[in-house]
Amino acid sequence: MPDANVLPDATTTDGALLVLAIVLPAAGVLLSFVLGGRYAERIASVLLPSGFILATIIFGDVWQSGHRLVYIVGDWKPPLGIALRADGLSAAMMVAMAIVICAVAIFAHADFGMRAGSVEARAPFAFWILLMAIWGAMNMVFLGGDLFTLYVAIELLTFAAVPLVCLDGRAETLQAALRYLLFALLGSILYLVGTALLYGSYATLDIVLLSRRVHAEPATLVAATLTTIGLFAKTALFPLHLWLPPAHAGAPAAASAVLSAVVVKGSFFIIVRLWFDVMPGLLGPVGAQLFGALGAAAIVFGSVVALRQQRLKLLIAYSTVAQIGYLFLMFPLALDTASAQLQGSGALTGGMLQAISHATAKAAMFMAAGLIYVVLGHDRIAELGGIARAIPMTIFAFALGGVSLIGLPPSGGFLAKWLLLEAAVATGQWWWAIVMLAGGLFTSGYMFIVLSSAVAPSGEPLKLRVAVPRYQEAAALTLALTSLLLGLVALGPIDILQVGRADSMMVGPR
Amino acid sequence: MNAATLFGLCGAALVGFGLYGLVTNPEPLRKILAFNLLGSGVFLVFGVVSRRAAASGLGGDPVPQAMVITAIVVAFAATAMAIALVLRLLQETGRSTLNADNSGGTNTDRGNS
Amino acid sequence: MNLAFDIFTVSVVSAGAFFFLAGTVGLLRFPDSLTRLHALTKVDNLGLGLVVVGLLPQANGLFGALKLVSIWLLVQLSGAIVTQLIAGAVRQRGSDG
Amino acid sequence: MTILSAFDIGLVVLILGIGASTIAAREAFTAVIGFVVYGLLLSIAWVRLSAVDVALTEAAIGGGMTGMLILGAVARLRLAKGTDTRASLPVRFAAGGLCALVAAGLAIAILSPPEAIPTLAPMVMENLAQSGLGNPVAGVLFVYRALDTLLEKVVLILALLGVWSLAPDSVWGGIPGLRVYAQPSSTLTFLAQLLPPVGIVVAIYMCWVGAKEPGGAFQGGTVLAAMWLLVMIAGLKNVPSISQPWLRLLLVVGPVIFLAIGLAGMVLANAFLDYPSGYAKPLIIAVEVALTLSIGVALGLLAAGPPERVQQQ
Repeated sequence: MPDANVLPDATTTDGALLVLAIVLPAAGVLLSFVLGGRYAERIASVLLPSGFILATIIFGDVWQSGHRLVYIVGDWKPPLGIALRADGLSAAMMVAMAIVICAVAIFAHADFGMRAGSVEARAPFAFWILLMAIWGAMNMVFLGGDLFTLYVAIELLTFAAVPLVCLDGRAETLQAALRYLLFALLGSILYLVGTALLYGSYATLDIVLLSRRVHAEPATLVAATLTTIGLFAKTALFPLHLWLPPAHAGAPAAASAVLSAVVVKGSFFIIVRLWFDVMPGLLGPVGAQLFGALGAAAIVFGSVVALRQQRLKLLIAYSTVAQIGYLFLMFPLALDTASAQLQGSGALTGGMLQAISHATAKAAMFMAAGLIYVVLGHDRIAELGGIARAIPMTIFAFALGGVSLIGLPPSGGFLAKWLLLEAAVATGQWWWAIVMLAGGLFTSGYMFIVLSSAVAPSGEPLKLRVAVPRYQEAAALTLALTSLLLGLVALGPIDILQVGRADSMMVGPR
Repeated sequence: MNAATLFGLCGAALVGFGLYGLVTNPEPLRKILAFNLLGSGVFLVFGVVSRRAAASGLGGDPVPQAMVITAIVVAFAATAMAIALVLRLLQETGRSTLNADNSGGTNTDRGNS
Repeated sequence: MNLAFDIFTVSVVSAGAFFFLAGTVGLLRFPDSLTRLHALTKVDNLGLGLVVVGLLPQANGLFGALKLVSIWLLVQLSGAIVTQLIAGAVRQRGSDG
Repeated sequence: MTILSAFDIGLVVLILGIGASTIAAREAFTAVIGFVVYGLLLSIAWVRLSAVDVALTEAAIGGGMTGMLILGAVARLRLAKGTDTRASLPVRFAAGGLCALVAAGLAIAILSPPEAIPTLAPMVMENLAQSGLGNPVAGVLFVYRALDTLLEKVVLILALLGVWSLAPDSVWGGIPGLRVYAQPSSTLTFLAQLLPPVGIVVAIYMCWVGAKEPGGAFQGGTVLAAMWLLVMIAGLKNVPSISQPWLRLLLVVGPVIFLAIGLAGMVLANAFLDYPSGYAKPLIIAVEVALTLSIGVALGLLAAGPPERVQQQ
């Protein structure tokens, strides 16, 4: 399959940046571990912003050149060695996740800041190291060019995410963490058995090599099924979502933001890699409709349950279950009916944009919910009265996040849903359009419940327990604004999502 | 049927056993044990893949073997973390269960699903 | 010569296997912990010992033979001590646990 | 050949029987004992699959360390109140059907191998000489796929951090709650005095021989961890508190050296995790030695659990 856009595998100029994107977080984790909790935050505060800069440089490189960056680790080309590759999808996701993680780091300073001169404390020590580990693991997921490397990456992600759930050590969160761990382990072991079968059939796990060799045969089909089910469990796609709400709602606010915004996107990204890059021709119309149906069920179920929640953090967590559903609508919409191949079209762009805008919006909402909890000492939705007057900036951030989730212009959610709707119309699959519109209505419903309660006057004068630091509110608002203005990328670098796709129309620098 | 295939089928059956134990057994500790069984079944599948690709004077393809070694260590780390969670849960509540309804505490933070 | 070695190996390893079998039957059938331990020591000492002796002619040079013998010695050591510990625990509990 | 296939069939039957019994057993204790035996049988299966490196790892980690860990947990869980209700019969039937489906799918996949079985073995062997290693598995772990191996060490450290983070705040920086059976001059003390020198020699040997024969950092590290745990359980050495700087240093020394040599490869050789030609073997052995130490300490501490006591001054 000769194609101008598939580069011969060799390290490209600036490929070393990809190594840096993995080595920096790993070094941060090791260094913080030795130096102890007193330095962990300082190390993170240097490394995380440099990670963001690194991601933007990689983004710029990929966008400018219109080609992917490749680095051959150890100078051993696949299939023997491992390649790191940054295509448009990786670059865009890297930048988005770096933004969220940096904002979370700013937000978390209030809860996990190191007091000068104090001894090492447990929660900050763990939090900063785990945050850097999540950043590294996500970069691995985005850049890894080998399915087994991706396995190690999602295990890294699991081991970094689970302890975040139960940092406060309450019985409920311990239980949630244990359940999360068991689901995640089941997911990764199913993924692993799939890679074993794929290796058995093709003697390589390299994504590019596999995509050239892969064909429909029993072992491959079994491998694809098991791998996908495993990743569904890790992404919390309905009906394998049971672990998500208690885990995401019980964690400390900063941790919830990372878990909901970042961590579930890791396994989702591998699903996209598998089906769009490794075996685009294998899903077929039936499989694609099945993915879409699960997504639709997640939207309906998640939204309905979210509507019935009494507590804010649980509502947001169930909203995550619903929003994950949207991500899977892109599979039936990206299927080219003539060739029965998944194609990098508007639907893929829409889906990835949905992932990014959900990440920024949801992180902002969890941060806002955390601040509300700090101020009121509870997060019961019915008793939020007067809060909008007390911390207007936070409530504003929450509302803006909601705007993006609902999909109002000019938010990223709007552009994402617009692209998906366009694809639904173009391919004549009107039923997905109905699901999307219904989901938007549900989302407006639960956003309305929360906001109307928040702006309502309080019966008695509101007793604020503590004042909220301004920078925490600013972090939430920044993310919400990012999500709101994400729709404007339509005018700019949105094409980057297609860079490095074999079937993309775009060639050459511009 | 050669030996490799035999052990492969054994691995497939173990995956089935482990999965069953993981899904149906309510005790977390037994779930962890079942996960290990499931894991070892998966590793055997790697073993078959390696064995039947024997070439160049080797008894098997070394690449899947190296992957299994990596995966065994990861599985051990996972087991250690899960057990630490179970024991901490025991310390906190006096019981070890995943079932929220009888955890004794006030389940204020839980959903209604 | 080789044939003699092979005959030696087969017969001695079979003898070892017999002790393994006897010990296992004892482990399953004996009534209490102490007698079961007694059965197990037969497996450790004689069973494994005979298997090792039987395998010596087949070993890969002197170094290989040494490794085989050291395995037996290590099992002897740990077996004896673990047996002691279990017996101690049984006595502390005062029953045949 | 027939004797061997009879042996294989017998082995598979045993593995399946004991494996099923660990799932079906009523008592957790019975299940764990079954699991340890199962681990040992499985390592024999790995030998039969000509994967001696894996067999060693499985026996040491899969059977030994995991068994010890779960056994310790069972002992503590005897204190747990109440029992969980087993899943209802229809649920179990449905689950059984689903699991049978997965197993059947895997069986079909295994029974339909590609016509020409692809393999990387020749390519591994062709390039192995360059690195000076004789063990192809070590070649894959430290030369071709070194990135995975490096990251997996980070996974180990994160798992340990996860375990530690479960400690209550009041005992942070304290001593892991390993059960110590310190009775002066008991037989256990005797074992803990006699075995470690032998064990350390075995660990060093395993690490050293790993370059050309089965063995290596994982296996050596596990033996090291077992010796350390034995000494601590017998009360001959105190369990160190987790805030000790030397302990933290030992934990990361392996990955740090690995990472440093990998980065040096960008300057001195052609790429990240590439070794300068001619120096590959000594560098890999240096990495393996450091990793053996780190793995030993990490596995030992993972087995010891989160801190439970504050250090007494």
